[in-house]
Amino acid sequence: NTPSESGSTRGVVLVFAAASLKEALDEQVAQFQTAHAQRVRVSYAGSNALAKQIESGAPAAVFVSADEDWMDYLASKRLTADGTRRALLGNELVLIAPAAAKDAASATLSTIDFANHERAKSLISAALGTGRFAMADPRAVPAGKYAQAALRALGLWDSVATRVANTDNVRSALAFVARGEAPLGIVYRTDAMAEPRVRIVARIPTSTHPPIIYSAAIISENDTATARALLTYLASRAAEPVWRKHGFIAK
Amino acid sequence: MIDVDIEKSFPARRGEADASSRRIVAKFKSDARIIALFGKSGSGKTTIVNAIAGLVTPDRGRIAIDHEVLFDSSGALNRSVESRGIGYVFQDGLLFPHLTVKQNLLYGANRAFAGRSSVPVEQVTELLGIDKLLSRASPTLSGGEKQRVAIGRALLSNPRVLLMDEPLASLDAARRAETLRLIERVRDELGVRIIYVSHSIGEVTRLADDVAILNEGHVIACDHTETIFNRADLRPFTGRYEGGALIEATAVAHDHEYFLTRFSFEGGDVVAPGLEVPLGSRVRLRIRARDVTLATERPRGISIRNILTGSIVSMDDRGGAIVEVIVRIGSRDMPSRISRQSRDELQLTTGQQVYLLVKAIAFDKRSMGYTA
Amino acid sequence: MIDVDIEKSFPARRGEADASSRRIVAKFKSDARIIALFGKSGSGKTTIVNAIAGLVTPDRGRIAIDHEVLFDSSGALNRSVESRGIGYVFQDGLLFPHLTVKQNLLYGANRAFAGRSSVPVEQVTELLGIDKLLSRASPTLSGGEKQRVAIGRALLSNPRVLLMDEPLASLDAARRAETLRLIERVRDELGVRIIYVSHSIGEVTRLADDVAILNEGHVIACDHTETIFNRADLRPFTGRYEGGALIEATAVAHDHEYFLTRFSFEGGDVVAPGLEVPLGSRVRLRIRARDVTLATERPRGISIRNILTGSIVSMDDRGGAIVEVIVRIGSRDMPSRISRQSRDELQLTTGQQVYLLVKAIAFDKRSMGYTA
Amino acid sequence: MLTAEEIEIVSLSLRVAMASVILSAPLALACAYLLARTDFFGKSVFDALLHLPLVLPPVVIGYALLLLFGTQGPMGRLLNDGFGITFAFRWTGAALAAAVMGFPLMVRAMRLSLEAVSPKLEMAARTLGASRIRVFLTITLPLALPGVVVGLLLAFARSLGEFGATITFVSNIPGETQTLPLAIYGLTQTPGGDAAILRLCAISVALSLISLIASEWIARRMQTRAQLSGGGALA
Amino acid sequence: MLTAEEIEIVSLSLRVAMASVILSAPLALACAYLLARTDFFGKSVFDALLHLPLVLPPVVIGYALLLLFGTQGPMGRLLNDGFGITFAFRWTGAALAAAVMGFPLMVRAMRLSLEAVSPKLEMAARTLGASRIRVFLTITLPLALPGVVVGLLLAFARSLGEFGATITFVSNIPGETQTLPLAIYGLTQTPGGDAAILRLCAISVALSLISLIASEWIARRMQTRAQLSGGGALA
Ligand SMILES: Nc1ncnc2c1ncn2[C@@H]1O[C@H](COP(=O)(O)OP(=O)(O)OP(=O)(O)O)[C@@H](O)[C@H]1O
Ligand SMILES: Nc1ncnc2c1ncn2[C@@H]1O[C@H](COP(=O)(O)OP(=O)(O)OP(=O)(O)O)[C@@H](O)[C@H]1O
Ligand SMILES: [Mg+2]
Ligand SMILES: [Mg+2]
Repeated sequence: NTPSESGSTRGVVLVFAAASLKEALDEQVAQFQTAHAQRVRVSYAGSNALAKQIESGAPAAVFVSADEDWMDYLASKRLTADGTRRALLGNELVLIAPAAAKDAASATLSTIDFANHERAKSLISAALGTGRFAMADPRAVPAGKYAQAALRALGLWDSVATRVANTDNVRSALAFVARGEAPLGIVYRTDAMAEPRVRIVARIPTSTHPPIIYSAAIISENDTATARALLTYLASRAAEPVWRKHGFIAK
Repeated sequence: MIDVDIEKSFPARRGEADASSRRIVAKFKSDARIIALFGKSGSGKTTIVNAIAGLVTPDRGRIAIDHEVLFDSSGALNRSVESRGIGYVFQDGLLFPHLTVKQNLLYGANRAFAGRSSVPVEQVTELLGIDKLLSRASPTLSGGEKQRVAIGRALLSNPRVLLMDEPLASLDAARRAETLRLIERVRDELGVRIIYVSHSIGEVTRLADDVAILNEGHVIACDHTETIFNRADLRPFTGRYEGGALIEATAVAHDHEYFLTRFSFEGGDVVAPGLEVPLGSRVRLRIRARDVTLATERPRGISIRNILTGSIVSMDDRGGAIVEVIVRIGSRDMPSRISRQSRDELQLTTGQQVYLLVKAIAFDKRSMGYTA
Repeated sequence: MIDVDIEKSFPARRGEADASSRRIVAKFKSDARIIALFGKSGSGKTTIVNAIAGLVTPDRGRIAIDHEVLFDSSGALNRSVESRGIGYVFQDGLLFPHLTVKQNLLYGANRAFAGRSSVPVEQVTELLGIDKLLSRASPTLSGGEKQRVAIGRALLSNPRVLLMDEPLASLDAARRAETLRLIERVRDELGVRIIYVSHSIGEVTRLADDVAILNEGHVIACDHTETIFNRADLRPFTGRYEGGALIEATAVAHDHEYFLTRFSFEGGDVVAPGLEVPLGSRVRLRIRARDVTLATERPRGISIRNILTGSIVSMDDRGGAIVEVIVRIGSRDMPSRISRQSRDELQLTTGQQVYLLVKAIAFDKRSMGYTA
Repeated sequence: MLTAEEIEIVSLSLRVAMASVILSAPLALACAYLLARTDFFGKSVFDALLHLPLVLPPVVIGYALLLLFGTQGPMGRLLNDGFGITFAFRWTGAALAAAVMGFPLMVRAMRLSLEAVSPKLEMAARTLGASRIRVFLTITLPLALPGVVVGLLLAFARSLGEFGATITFVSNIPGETQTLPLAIYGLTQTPGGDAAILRLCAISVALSLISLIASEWIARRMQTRAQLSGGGALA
Repeated sequence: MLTAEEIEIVSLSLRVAMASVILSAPLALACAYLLARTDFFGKSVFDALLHLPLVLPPVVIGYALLLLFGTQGPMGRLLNDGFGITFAFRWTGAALAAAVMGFPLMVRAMRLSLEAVSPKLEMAARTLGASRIRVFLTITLPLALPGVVVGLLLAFARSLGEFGATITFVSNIPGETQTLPLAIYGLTQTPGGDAAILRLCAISVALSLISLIASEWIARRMQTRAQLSGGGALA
């Protein structure tokens, strides 16, 4: 039993996808399954783990990475099928605060304007106080990398660097803010929209960080017609409303 | 005063034959300083001692010592083990394996009861011959060494009542004799009440003032040691071969030349190896039936010291080699065990006058218990 | 043939006083069927027995049984415990706590050695009085019950050699007698060699053909039981109060009317309670010095059956109440223990002719061991 | 009561946990015995290696498993080619991960109990002619049983909770490797998944309660039969 | 040999692990004693609750800790206002997380050993006048010491490896809450971080080896003094 056989003989398409896509992708897959009478299974985990697993022969047919680095990694090992890689989705970063916070600092925070760099800095330090700035780990998690790049570009990194609480995924950062443990945080817009206990303070200008791209490709070992059909469907117009509903930007 | 009236059942468990259930019923009362529990293996001795110590909770009943109630099922009273003031020499030693001999010995030594003095540690260890073992880890001791440490540990804990469950079982004769002396000293000098479990008639008659006889879980008799061992109906329990009379006698003279002591009792006088007791002391002498010789004429030129006269009360002829002849001396009945052939040759008959001969050294010091 | 020549040291460990180090040196050889190890507590008996079983590895030396070497430090030979064919009744029982009595008894029962038959299980359990306990969990047994199960377990394992470490220590007299009979049957019917550790002279003289005397870790003597117990220089180790003569005699007549048996030895004849042995059997009789009475004229009208004549060889007068008088009967020396006062009154002197009186019933059946 | 999906997850989790316990029990017992009763060169290092799954982050263990037992890994290839056993991305792999993570716990509990069995009793059994192996099976093991049961229980519970090594080694494939913790993880990544998380947590708790009560029951049954701590004439 | 950063990580990890063990030991011992020697209503449920940290995914435990002991959580507020103790984003929180995760292991090992101590010996001590508490301290505890040491060791090792609950509860703050596993985690996410991962893993292994040897040493010292399994006249 080689993995490629097990991937196809059971007639199930296996998708490896970044964990942050779970809700939206589950919905897309459900629609695809009813339309094509094909069975699809999705394994959600960190993009890095998934990439390493594909490298060691995982029977995945489609890989959706939360960033381009791990897709590059697989491409460099010649594991992706030529010409199937595409930028599937985009996302945005937002600055969030607990919805429940009623103090003055957090109230004036809404008036933040990143163009006014000094004021933004003082507003943020006022809102932060002695608290922590929640975000995904910039060394480890894509969302963290983007957030760090943006804060650097905005000249705010130095003032928050010592106050950062790094999390292993965006959801944990979101949870810190939602619970009011951290007065500020940066997460994806998609996450912030789904959590009523946080309030989006400001959108982070997209120009301040590399484009946030969910990259998808077929894995050449398990390249089947159904897999290609699924990837095509995910990138199709028909899939767009669902992506948008969950806050993603379809590319 | 020890007052025990308890019941305890060990019902057969699942998977056990019914025959294995056992009920212990013990009702006895005694104000002896040393009371012995005597009975066959499995008759319930350890269970009773455990109940007194508080290690086994009787199903119902009452235990009191010196009018202090330790357990009473009707009053729902059950004093905690540690507050009972009881020292216990366990049948199986139960030394603390992680402590040295010394630490074992001193474990209970700081328990103090008001106005109670204790034996010095050095004396106990020396008398028990464990003074060289003090720094040893207790699991490396030999069987007898363990038993001696267990005795020392209980003695040093300053108990008001001492429970001893076959404390001398694995000791050699010499050590046994020394330990018996130690136990007597504890009784006399510290006034500790002792409940003593033993299979050895010698130990029991020497030490115990009262004896409770157990049989198949029941206390069937409890009385003065003398009475118990002179009761014919208890012979099956006190041991066929060990029969004899126990007499309480008064020391009337010491012979310092020959190291003999003369004792007087209602049936006459006897001499025995010298016992260092004040004149007038009451001493318990055991005369074993097998040590008694009968004669129809007063013998001469013989090394036997004690010649008493009496009349034959009865002869218990069970048809074997041996006949037990009971001779009344004064108002006391003394059994003598002779061969049936002798009886026939001497033509002994009930009511006949006979001489009853007992060697002086038949009373060995080790089995003489003095009681005051 | 048992041939032991070993050394084992237990050096004092860190934290222990040097006094606690102990060296066991054992060299003895015997082809007795029952050999007893006799010595004070802590003298090294259990260590030797453990070495024979293979549970303790001697520092150097050699152990062989019937010319089969079990251990040899020079040849670096050390047979495994289970292949030695040795049954062991441990001093501390060591029943398997998770098994019932029956499971304990049968644990070794399927060990079979070529051409060896075993005692039936039912007989063993009945004789030991544990037939009603078979389904019981072993930790709920009383002390004596545990010991009996341990004996049964070892007997049923079909051993070629049986090691018994104080097997009767916590049994009552009646049970002890029955168990002794069982041990004799095992010896005779199954031809099992037995190494027997005991503090009781009675048990040892009854059972053992040879005795090894231990003192402070050293085997100081090993010889026929009779020789050992008649050797005056060993008296300090064989016990002052238990002194006596051991004579081997031949059964020459049974008196079926009076249930007596007449035995003959070089010094004369004695009668004793009937022993069911074929005429001509050799029997070991023990005559305790305390049971021997001396007389200067032949007594009459007395219940004593055995009157021997001899001449006084020596009198050991240590100045106390008691004098030990050694009387030569034929070529045998028999000790008699009388009071010093008697000696003086009878004016006994060395060389004098005396009568030596012993009651027939002084030989009790329980202590008579027959050897063929 | 449970949705079809939940039933699938629970049954998979149980299968994984059972398999992991059964897979590792004999080896764990052997290791425990070696450590408890023998002395050999490098024992400390061996012991330390056994504890690695406890000390290292689960992700690292998962990653190491991937490198060793993945289809490209040396062991993985050997087992696949030689015996047709595949761990990669199969529930068997989840079981392997769980077994590895629970191994130190199992060994320790068993060892603790084995060490508490008196060598004297083993010696007594050998004087009755029992071979070492019979002594182990009839004396040592039954007496160490409480610890053995605890070892199995701990490993089972640990299996039910195992997350990091599993997701790193065999990914999170519904119906194949998605055990309870992995399913819970998926839900934590979903906004508003709290109710579903609580349901799954409740299921985990119920499973652990059941396995715990079962193990206590087994241990108690054994113990009444065995009278281990032996109240004896005292109790 | 070690970089300044590594030293910081190691010393923090040790501090967290020590604190977690010291924090939980008395409570664990109390729980173990309760479970081993007493019977009370709801004992099974209590026991099951103790096992939760083993059965539930670490993330869930971390989240639960956040809910309870965060600055906004009821316990967190109580402790902060009442005693000035803060767990959130502090190394103390990492220690709390590690303590909770190691707790079932500690309790189980201790309980196993306590159950193996013969009640007869405790009884013997009480006949010598020792109160229950003295019996516990001088008889039960010393005799159960091997298991107590094993319990501490397991919890210590588990602390060194704890990842999921820690990062969820107190996040990953270098110098404050970034223990070894958290540092390793960061590296696993970076392509090409393998060399650094191996270094940190090697450090973890070294720490576990040391703690293991230390615990064996302690246990052996205690045991030679204690002669627990008692070779006695046999050995
Ligand atoms: N492991 C050990 N370490 C130190 N000394 C020991 C060890 N084992 C035995 N001994 C000592 O060796 C001596 C002989 O012990 P052994 O058990 O053979 O005596 P024993 O003759 O059987 O005594 P008992 O009749 O009391 O059982 C004792 O003094 C004992 O304390
Ligand atoms: N827990 C128990 N369950 C069942 N039976 C028991 C239990 N404990 C004791 N027994 C039984 O009760 C009886 C009395 O036991 P106990 O220990 O009191 O005897 P003992 O007189 O001390 O005997 P020994 O002289 O042999 O020590 C024995 O038959 C024993 O088997
Ligand atoms: Mg008893
Ligand atoms: Mg011994």
